[in-house]
Amino acid sequence: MTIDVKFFASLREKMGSDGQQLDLAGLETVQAVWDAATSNAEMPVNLLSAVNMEYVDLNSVVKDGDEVAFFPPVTGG
Amino acid sequence: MTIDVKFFASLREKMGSDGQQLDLAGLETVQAVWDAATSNAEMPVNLLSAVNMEYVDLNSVVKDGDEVAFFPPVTGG
Amino acid sequence: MNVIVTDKIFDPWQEVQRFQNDMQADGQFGACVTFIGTMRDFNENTDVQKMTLEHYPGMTEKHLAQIIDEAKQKWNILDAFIVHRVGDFKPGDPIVLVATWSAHRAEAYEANRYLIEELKSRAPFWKKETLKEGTRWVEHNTPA
Amino acid sequence: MNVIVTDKIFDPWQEVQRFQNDMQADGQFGACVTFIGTMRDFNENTDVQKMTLEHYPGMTEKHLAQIIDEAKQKWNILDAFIVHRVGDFKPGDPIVLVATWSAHRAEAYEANRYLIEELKSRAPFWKKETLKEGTRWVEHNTPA
Repeated sequence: MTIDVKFFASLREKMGSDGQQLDLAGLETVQAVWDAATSNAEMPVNLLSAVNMEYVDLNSVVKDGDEVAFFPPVTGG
Repeated sequence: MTIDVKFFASLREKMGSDGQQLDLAGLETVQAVWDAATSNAEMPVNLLSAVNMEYVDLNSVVKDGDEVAFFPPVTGG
Repeated sequence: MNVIVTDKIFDPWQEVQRFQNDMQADGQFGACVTFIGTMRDFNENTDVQKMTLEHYPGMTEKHLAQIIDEAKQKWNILDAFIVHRVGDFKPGDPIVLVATWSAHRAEAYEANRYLIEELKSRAPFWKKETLKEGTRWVEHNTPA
Repeated sequence: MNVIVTDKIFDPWQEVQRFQNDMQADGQFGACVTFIGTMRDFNENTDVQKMTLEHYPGMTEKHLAQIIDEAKQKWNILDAFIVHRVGDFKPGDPIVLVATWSAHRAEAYEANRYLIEELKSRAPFWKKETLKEGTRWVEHNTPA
Protein backbone atom coordinates (compact mmCIF):
# COMPACT_ATOMS: atom_id res chain seq x y z
CA MET A 1 0.00 0.00 0.00
CA THR A 2 1.03 3.61 -0.58
CA ILE A 3 1.30 6.09 2.30
CA ASP A 4 1.86 9.80 1.85
CA VAL A 5 4.16 10.97 4.67
CA LYS A 6 4.47 14.64 5.64
CA PHE A 7 6.83 16.47 8.00
CA PHE A 8 6.24 20.01 9.23
CA ALA A 9 8.11 22.87 10.90
CA SER A 10 11.23 22.03 12.93
CA LEU A 11 10.78 18.34 12.12
CA ARG A 12 10.75 19.14 8.39
CA GLU A 13 14.01 21.06 8.80
CA LYS A 14 15.56 18.29 10.91
CA MET A 15 14.61 15.68 8.31
CA GLY A 16 15.68 17.90 5.44
CA SER A 17 12.45 16.94 3.68
CA ASP A 18 8.77 17.78 3.78
CA GLY A 19 7.88 14.12 3.30
CA GLN A 20 7.78 11.26 0.85
CA GLN A 21 5.62 8.51 -0.59
CA LEU A 22 6.19 5.13 1.06
CA ASP A 23 5.30 1.69 -0.22
CA LEU A 24 4.52 -0.57 2.71
CA ALA A 25 3.38 -4.19 2.82
CA GLY A 26 0.63 -5.54 5.10
CA LEU A 27 -0.96 -4.08 8.22
CA GLU A 28 1.00 -1.12 9.50
CA THR A 29 0.74 1.39 12.35
CA VAL A 30 1.65 5.07 12.49
CA GLN A 31 4.74 4.04 14.49
CA ALA A 32 5.76 1.70 11.65
CA VAL A 33 5.25 4.51 9.13
CA TRP A 34 7.57 6.70 11.21
CA ASP A 35 10.18 3.96 11.41
CA ALA A 36 10.06 3.32 7.67
CA ALA A 37 10.09 7.00 6.75
CA THR A 38 13.01 7.89 9.03
CA SER A 39 15.09 4.67 8.93
CA ASN A 40 14.16 4.05 12.56
CA ALA A 41 15.18 7.52 13.81
CA GLU A 42 14.51 8.26 17.46
CA MET A 43 11.13 9.91 17.78
CA PRO A 44 11.21 13.42 19.27
CA VAL A 45 9.45 13.91 22.59
CA ASN A 46 6.05 15.59 22.14
CA LEU A 47 5.81 14.59 18.48
CA LEU A 48 2.26 14.79 17.17
CA SER A 49 0.85 12.62 14.41
CA ALA A 50 -2.22 12.84 12.19
CA VAL A 51 -3.81 10.49 9.69
CA ASN A 52 -5.86 12.16 6.99
CA MET A 53 -5.71 15.41 8.99
CA GLU A 54 -7.07 13.96 12.25
CA TYR A 55 -4.91 13.52 15.33
CA VAL A 56 -4.12 9.87 16.07
CA ASP A 57 -1.84 7.95 18.39
CA LEU A 58 1.10 5.85 17.25
CA ASN A 59 -0.79 2.57 17.46
CA SER A 60 -3.38 3.62 14.88
CA VAL A 61 -3.50 1.42 11.83
CA VAL A 62 -3.08 3.01 8.41
CA LYS A 63 -4.57 1.94 5.11
CA ASP A 64 -3.67 2.36 1.47
CA GLY A 65 -3.73 6.00 0.35
CA ASP A 66 -3.59 7.51 3.84
CA GLU A 67 -1.80 10.77 4.46
CA VAL A 68 0.29 10.46 7.63
CA ALA A 69 1.75 13.67 9.09
CA PHE A 70 4.30 14.18 11.86
CA PHE A 71 4.94 17.52 13.52
CA PRO A 72 6.04 19.25 16.74
CA PRO A 73 3.61 20.92 19.21
CA VAL A 74 1.51 23.55 17.48
CA THR A 75 2.12 27.24 18.19
CA GLY A 76 -0.52 29.21 16.31
CA GLY A 77 -2.72 32.06 17.47
CA MET B 1 -26.88 75.31 53.54
CA THR B 2 -27.75 74.75 49.89
CA ILE B 3 -28.07 71.26 48.44
CA ASP B 4 -28.47 70.54 44.74
CA VAL B 5 -30.87 67.59 44.39
CA LYS B 6 -31.10 65.53 41.21
CA PHE B 7 -33.49 62.79 40.09
CA PHE B 8 -32.86 60.49 37.14
CA ALA B 9 -34.69 58.09 34.86
CA SER B 10 -37.92 56.52 36.14
CA LEU B 11 -37.57 58.41 39.41
CA ARG B 12 -37.35 61.70 37.50
CA GLU B 13 -40.54 60.83 35.65
CA LYS B 14 -42.28 59.76 38.84
CA MET B 15 -41.30 63.00 40.56
CA GLY B 16 -42.15 65.06 37.50
CA SER B 17 -38.89 66.92 38.03
CA ASP B 18 -35.19 66.44 37.44
CA GLY B 19 -34.39 68.01 40.79
CA GLN B 20 -34.25 71.23 42.73
CA GLN B 21 -32.15 73.38 45.01
CA LEU B 22 -32.89 72.88 48.69
CA ASP B 23 -32.08 75.16 51.61
CA LEU B 24 -31.53 73.06 54.70
CA ALA B 25 -30.51 74.03 58.24
CA GLY B 26 -27.94 72.19 60.34
CA LEU B 27 -26.42 68.73 60.03
CA GLU B 28 -28.35 66.64 57.51
CA THR B 29 -28.12 63.17 56.03
CA VAL B 30 -28.92 61.90 52.55
CA GLN B 31 -32.13 60.44 54.00
CA ALA B 32 -33.09 63.89 55.29
CA VAL B 33 -32.38 65.39 51.88
CA TRP B 34 -34.70 62.81 50.33
CA ASP B 35 -37.42 63.58 52.86
CA ALA B 36 -37.14 67.32 52.33
CA ALA B 37 -37.01 67.03 48.53
CA THR B 38 -40.00 64.70 48.26
CA SER B 39 -42.19 65.86 51.18
CA ASN B 40 -41.45 62.56 52.94
CA ALA B 41 -42.39 60.35 50.01
CA GLU B 42 -41.86 56.63 50.44
CA MET B 43 -38.45 55.71 49.16
CA PRO B 44 -38.49 53.18 46.27
CA VAL B 45 -36.87 49.83 46.93
CA ASN B 46 -33.40 49.62 45.33
CA LEU B 47 -33.03 53.39 45.17
CA LEU B 48 -29.41 54.46 44.76
CA SER B 49 -27.95 57.69 46.04
CA ALA B 50 -24.79 59.64 45.27
CA VAL B 51 -23.17 62.70 46.79
CA ASN B 52 -20.94 64.66 44.46
CA MET B 53 -21.07 61.75 42.01
CA GLU B 54 -19.91 59.07 44.45
CA TYR B 55 -22.23 56.36 45.73
CA VAL B 56 -23.17 56.82 49.39
CA ASP B 57 -25.62 55.28 51.83
CA LEU B 58 -28.57 57.12 53.31
CA ASN B 59 -26.80 57.89 56.58
CA SER B 60 -24.06 59.92 54.91
CA VAL B 61 -23.89 63.50 56.06
CA VAL B 62 -24.10 66.27 53.46
CA LYS B 63 -22.47 69.68 53.52
CA ASP B 64 -23.20 73.04 51.95
CA GLY B 65 -22.95 72.96 48.15
CA ASP B 66 -23.21 69.19 47.81
CA GLU B 67 -24.91 67.63 44.81
CA VAL B 68 -27.16 64.81 45.99
CA ALA B 69 -28.57 62.46 43.36
CA PHE B 70 -31.22 59.75 43.59
CA PHE B 71 -31.83 57.14 40.91
CA PRO B 72 -33.01 53.59 40.20
CA PRO B 73 -30.67 50.66 39.51
CA VAL B 74 -28.39 51.41 36.57
CA THR B 75 -28.92 49.61 33.26
CA GLY B 76 -26.11 50.70 30.96
CA GLY B 77 -23.88 48.66 28.70
CA MET C 1 -9.06 59.99 26.30
CA ASN C 2 -9.81 56.52 27.66
CA VAL C 3 -13.51 57.26 28.04
CA ILE C 4 -15.96 58.67 25.51
CA VAL C 5 -19.63 59.26 26.26
CA THR C 6 -21.40 60.50 23.14
CA ASP C 7 -24.93 61.03 21.90
CA LYS C 8 -23.89 60.34 18.30
CA ILE C 9 -23.99 56.97 16.57
CA PHE C 10 -20.45 55.54 16.51
CA ASP C 11 -18.57 52.90 14.57
CA PRO C 12 -16.92 50.68 17.19
CA TRP C 13 -14.36 49.27 14.73
CA GLN C 14 -13.25 52.73 13.65
CA GLU C 15 -13.05 53.88 17.27
CA VAL C 16 -10.93 50.96 18.43
CA GLN C 17 -8.62 51.29 15.43
CA ARG C 18 -8.18 55.02 15.99
CA PHE C 19 -7.45 54.50 19.68
CA GLN C 20 -5.00 51.71 18.94
CA ASN C 21 -3.16 53.85 16.39
CA ASP C 22 -2.92 56.67 18.92
CA MET C 23 -1.46 54.26 21.51
CA GLN C 24 1.66 53.92 19.35
CA ALA C 25 2.32 50.59 21.05
CA ASP C 26 2.72 48.36 17.97
CA GLY C 27 4.83 45.34 18.88
CA GLN C 28 4.13 45.71 22.62
CA PHE C 29 0.70 44.13 22.75
CA GLY C 30 0.06 40.56 21.71
CA ALA C 31 -3.61 40.61 22.60
CA CYS C 32 -6.55 42.94 22.07
CA VAL C 33 -10.00 41.98 23.30
CA THR C 34 -13.08 44.00 22.43
CA PHE C 35 -16.65 43.77 23.61
CA ILE C 36 -19.38 45.51 21.67
CA GLY C 37 -22.85 45.75 23.11
CA THR C 38 -25.54 46.33 20.50
CA MET C 39 -29.23 47.13 20.76
CA ARG C 40 -31.39 44.08 20.08
CA ASP C 41 -34.89 44.21 18.64
CA PHE C 42 -36.20 42.09 21.52
CA ASN C 43 -35.78 41.99 25.30
CA GLU C 44 -37.47 39.71 27.79
CA ASN C 45 -39.51 38.14 24.97
CA THR C 46 -40.94 41.42 23.71
CA ASP C 47 -40.22 43.28 20.48
CA VAL C 48 -38.42 46.55 21.08
CA GLN C 49 -38.75 49.28 18.48
CA LYS C 50 -36.65 52.08 19.93
CA MET C 51 -34.60 52.78 23.03
CA THR C 52 -33.56 55.90 24.88
CA LEU C 53 -30.49 55.82 27.07
CA GLU C 54 -30.27 58.42 29.82
CA HIS C 55 -27.15 59.11 31.86
CA TYR C 56 -25.84 61.26 34.67
CA PRO C 57 -23.34 63.57 32.94
CA GLY C 58 -20.11 63.83 34.88
CA MET C 59 -20.77 60.91 37.19
CA THR C 60 -20.75 58.54 34.22
CA GLU C 61 -17.35 59.64 32.98
CA LYS C 62 -15.95 59.67 36.51
CA HIS C 63 -16.96 56.09 37.22
CA LEU C 64 -15.87 54.78 33.84
CA ALA C 65 -12.43 56.31 34.45
CA GLN C 66 -12.41 54.76 37.93
CA ILE C 67 -13.11 51.24 36.71
CA ILE C 68 -10.40 51.60 34.07
CA ASP C 69 -7.96 52.61 36.83
CA GLU C 70 -9.04 49.59 38.85
CA ALA C 71 -8.54 47.24 35.90
CA LYS C 72 -5.06 48.66 35.33
CA GLN C 73 -4.20 47.95 38.96
CA LYS C 74 -5.61 44.44 38.91
CA TRP C 75 -4.17 43.28 35.57
CA ASN C 76 -1.03 43.93 33.61
CA ILE C 77 -2.72 45.65 30.67
CA LEU C 78 -1.21 48.26 28.39
CA ASP C 79 -4.39 50.26 27.98
CA ALA C 80 -8.18 50.20 28.02
CA PHE C 81 -10.81 52.16 26.16
CA ILE C 82 -14.55 52.62 26.70
CA VAL C 83 -17.06 54.30 24.38
CA HIS C 84 -20.69 54.50 25.52
CA ARG C 85 -23.46 56.12 23.56
CA VAL C 86 -26.52 57.82 25.07
CA GLY C 87 -29.71 59.24 23.55
CA ASP C 88 -32.01 57.60 21.02
CA PHE C 89 -31.22 54.15 19.58
CA LYS C 90 -32.72 51.88 16.96
CA PRO C 91 -32.14 48.11 16.87
CA GLY C 92 -28.67 47.21 15.60
CA ASP C 93 -27.06 50.40 16.92
CA PRO C 94 -23.87 49.92 18.96
CA ILE C 95 -24.34 50.92 22.61
CA VAL C 96 -20.94 50.31 24.16
CA LEU C 97 -17.40 49.39 23.19
CA VAL C 98 -14.88 48.06 25.72
CA ALA C 99 -11.35 47.37 24.45
CA THR C 100 -8.30 46.10 26.32
CA TRP C 101 -4.70 45.54 25.25
CA SER C 102 -2.04 43.40 26.93
CA ALA C 103 1.10 41.41 26.15
CA HIS C 104 -0.64 38.08 26.85
CA ARG C 105 -4.24 37.10 26.23
CA ALA C 106 -5.44 36.18 29.73
CA GLU C 107 -5.08 39.73 31.03
CA ALA C 108 -6.90 41.32 28.08
CA TYR C 109 -9.84 38.91 28.44
CA GLU C 110 -10.14 39.22 32.20
CA ALA C 111 -9.78 43.00 32.29
CA ASN C 112 -12.30 43.36 29.48
CA ARG C 113 -14.87 41.27 31.30
CA TYR C 114 -14.24 43.16 34.52
CA LEU C 115 -14.80 46.50 32.78
CA ILE C 116 -18.17 45.58 31.26
CA GLU C 117 -19.44 43.95 34.46
CA GLU C 118 -18.43 46.96 36.56
CA LEU C 119 -19.82 49.35 33.94
CA LYS C 120 -23.15 47.55 34.02
CA SER C 121 -23.37 47.54 37.80
CA ARG C 122 -21.93 50.99 38.59
CA ALA C 123 -22.03 53.47 35.72
CA PRO C 124 -25.17 55.65 35.90
CA PHE C 125 -26.97 54.85 32.65
CA TRP C 126 -30.66 53.97 32.30
CA LYS C 127 -32.47 52.35 29.38
CA LYS C 128 -36.05 53.06 28.39
CA GLU C 129 -37.54 50.86 25.71
CA THR C 130 -40.32 51.69 23.27
CA LEU C 131 -42.56 48.68 22.67
CA LYS C 132 -45.62 48.32 20.50
CA GLU C 133 -47.75 48.92 23.60
CA GLY C 134 -45.87 51.90 25.00
CA THR C 135 -42.62 52.44 26.88
CA ARG C 136 -40.92 50.78 29.84
CA TRP C 137 -37.81 51.47 31.86
CA VAL C 138 -35.47 48.50 32.01
CA GLU C 139 -35.46 47.69 35.70
CA HIS C 140 -32.18 45.88 36.04
CA ASN C 141 -29.38 44.43 33.95
CA THR C 142 -29.16 40.69 33.47
CA PRO C 143 -26.47 39.23 35.70
CA ALA C 144 -23.16 38.12 34.20
CA MET D 1 -17.02 31.32 5.24
CA ASN D 2 -16.45 31.08 8.99
CA VAL D 3 -12.74 30.34 8.58
CA ILE D 4 -10.13 32.21 6.56
CA VAL D 5 -6.47 31.21 6.40
CA THR D 6 -4.52 33.71 4.35
CA ASP D 7 -0.92 34.60 3.60
CA LYS D 8 -1.80 38.27 3.12
CA ILE D 9 -1.75 40.97 5.79
CA PHE D 10 -5.32 41.58 6.95
CA ASP D 11 -7.20 44.32 8.78
CA PRO D 12 -9.06 42.58 11.61
CA TRP D 13 -11.54 45.43 12.06
CA GLN D 14 -12.48 45.43 8.39
CA GLU D 15 -12.81 41.64 8.40
CA VAL D 16 -15.08 41.54 11.43
CA GLN D 17 -17.22 44.36 10.09
CA ARG D 18 -17.56 42.67 6.70
CA PHE D 19 -18.48 39.36 8.30
CA GLN D 20 -21.01 41.01 10.62
CA ASN D 21 -22.64 42.83 7.70
CA ASP D 22 -22.90 39.55 5.80
CA MET D 23 -24.56 37.90 8.83
CA GLN D 24 -27.58 40.17 8.31
CA ALA D 25 -28.44 39.63 11.97
CA ASP D 26 -28.77 43.25 13.13
CA GLY D 27 -31.02 43.38 16.16
CA GLN D 28 -30.50 39.70 17.01
CA PHE D 29 -27.12 39.95 18.71
CA GLY D 30 -26.54 42.03 21.82
CA ALA D 31 -22.92 41.06 22.22
CA CYS D 32 -19.89 40.72 19.97
CA VAL D 33 -16.53 39.75 21.45
CA THR D 34 -13.36 39.83 19.40
CA PHE D 35 -9.85 38.65 20.16
CA ILE D 36 -6.98 39.85 18.03
CA GLY D 37 -3.57 38.29 18.42
CA THR D 38 -0.74 40.49 17.18
CA MET D 39 2.97 39.88 16.67
CA ARG D 40 5.04 41.38 19.45
CA ASP D 41 8.62 42.60 19.04
CA PHE D 42 9.72 40.47 22.00
CA ASN D 43 9.13 36.94 23.26
CA GLU D 44 10.63 35.21 26.26
CA ASN D 45 12.75 38.31 26.98
CA THR D 46 14.34 38.42 23.54
CA ASP D 47 13.83 40.93 20.74
CA VAL D 48 12.11 39.41 17.75
CA GLN D 49 12.65 41.02 14.35
CA LYS D 50 10.58 38.82 12.06
CA MET D 51 8.41 35.74 12.27
CA THR D 52 7.39 33.07 9.81
CA LEU D 53 4.22 31.10 10.42
CA GLU D 54 3.94 27.70 8.80
CA HIS D 55 0.75 25.64 8.64
CA TYR D 56 -0.63 22.35 7.39
CA PRO D 57 -2.96 23.37 4.57
CA GLY D 58 -6.26 21.55 4.76
CA MET D 59 -5.81 20.25 8.29
CA THR D 60 -5.78 23.81 9.62
CA GLU D 61 -9.07 24.78 8.02
CA LYS D 62 -10.65 21.46 9.01
CA HIS D 63 -9.77 21.87 12.69
CA LEU D 64 -10.75 25.54 12.83
CA ALA D 65 -14.16 24.60 11.41
CA GLN D 66 -14.40 21.77 13.97
CA ILE D 67 -13.76 24.01 16.96
CA ILE D 68 -16.34 26.50 15.68
CA ASP D 69 -18.87 23.65 15.46
CA GLU D 70 -17.97 22.64 19.01
CA ALA D 71 -18.41 26.19 20.29
CA LYS D 72 -21.82 26.41 18.61
CA GLN D 73 -22.86 23.22 20.36
CA LYS D 74 -21.57 24.32 23.76
CA TRP D 75 -22.90 27.88 23.75
CA ASN D 76 -25.92 29.65 22.38
CA ILE D 77 -24.04 31.84 19.91
CA LEU D 78 -25.33 33.25 16.65
CA ASP D 79 -22.08 32.91 14.78
CA ALA D 80 -18.30 32.77 15.03
CA PHE D 81 -15.51 33.83 12.71
CA ILE D 82 -11.79 33.03 12.61
CA VAL D 83 -9.12 34.62 10.42
CA HIS D 84 -5.55 33.34 10.75
CA ARG D 85 -2.62 34.61 8.73
CA VAL D 86 0.40 32.53 7.72
CA GLY D 87 3.70 33.42 6.06
CA ASP D 88 6.08 36.26 6.93
CA PHE D 89 5.25 38.71 9.72
CA LYS D 90 6.78 41.86 11.14
CA PRO D 91 6.07 43.15 14.68
CA GLY D 92 2.66 44.76 14.97
CA ASP D 93 1.09 42.58 12.27
CA PRO D 94 -2.21 40.89 13.21
CA ILE D 95 -1.88 37.10 13.41
CA VAL D 96 -5.36 35.95 14.33
CA LEU D 97 -8.90 37.27 14.73
CA VAL D 98 -11.57 35.37 16.65
CA ALA D 99 -15.05 36.93 16.75
CA THR D 100 -18.23 35.64 18.39
CA TRP D 101 -21.80 36.96 18.42
CA SER D 102 -24.62 36.13 20.85
CA ALA D 103 -27.77 37.58 22.34
CA HIS D 104 -26.19 37.91 25.80
CA ARG D 105 -22.60 38.67 26.70
CA ALA D 106 -21.59 35.60 28.73
CA GLU D 107 -21.89 33.28 25.74
CA ALA D 108 -19.89 35.51 23.40
CA TYR D 109 -17.04 35.83 25.95
CA GLU D 110 -16.92 32.15 26.84
CA ALA D 111 -17.15 30.89 23.27
CA ASN D 112 -14.48 33.36 22.18
CA ARG D 113 -12.07 32.20 24.85
CA TYR D 114 -12.80 28.58 24.02
CA LEU D 115 -12.04 29.16 20.34
CA ILE D 116 -8.65 30.78 20.89
CA GLU D 117 -7.57 28.20 23.49
CA GLU D 118 -8.58 25.31 21.24
CA LEU D 119 -7.00 26.98 18.22
CA LYS D 120 -3.73 27.37 20.11
CA SER D 121 -3.69 23.78 21.30
CA ARG D 122 -5.05 21.99 18.21
CA ALA D 123 -4.73 23.94 14.96
CA PRO D 124 -1.54 22.97 13.08
CA PHE D 125 0.39 26.26 12.92
CA TRP D 126 4.06 26.73 13.82
CA LYS D 127 5.96 29.94 14.54
CA LYS D 128 9.61 30.52 13.72
CA GLU D 129 11.16 33.69 15.05
CA THR D 130 14.08 35.65 13.63
CA LEU D 131 16.23 37.08 16.41
CA LYS D 132 19.39 39.16 16.21
CA GLU D 133 21.39 35.98 16.68
CA GLY D 134 19.54 33.74 14.22
CA THR D 135 16.23 31.92 14.13
CA ARG D 136 14.33 29.69 16.56
CA TRP D 137 11.15 27.67 16.39
CA VAL D 138 8.69 28.55 19.15
CA GLU D 139 8.48 25.28 21.05
CA HIS D 140 5.13 25.65 22.75
CA ASN D 141 2.41 28.18 23.35
CA THR D 142 2.07 29.82 26.74
CA PRO D 143 -0.79 28.24 28.70
CA ALA D 144 -4.03 30.13 29.12
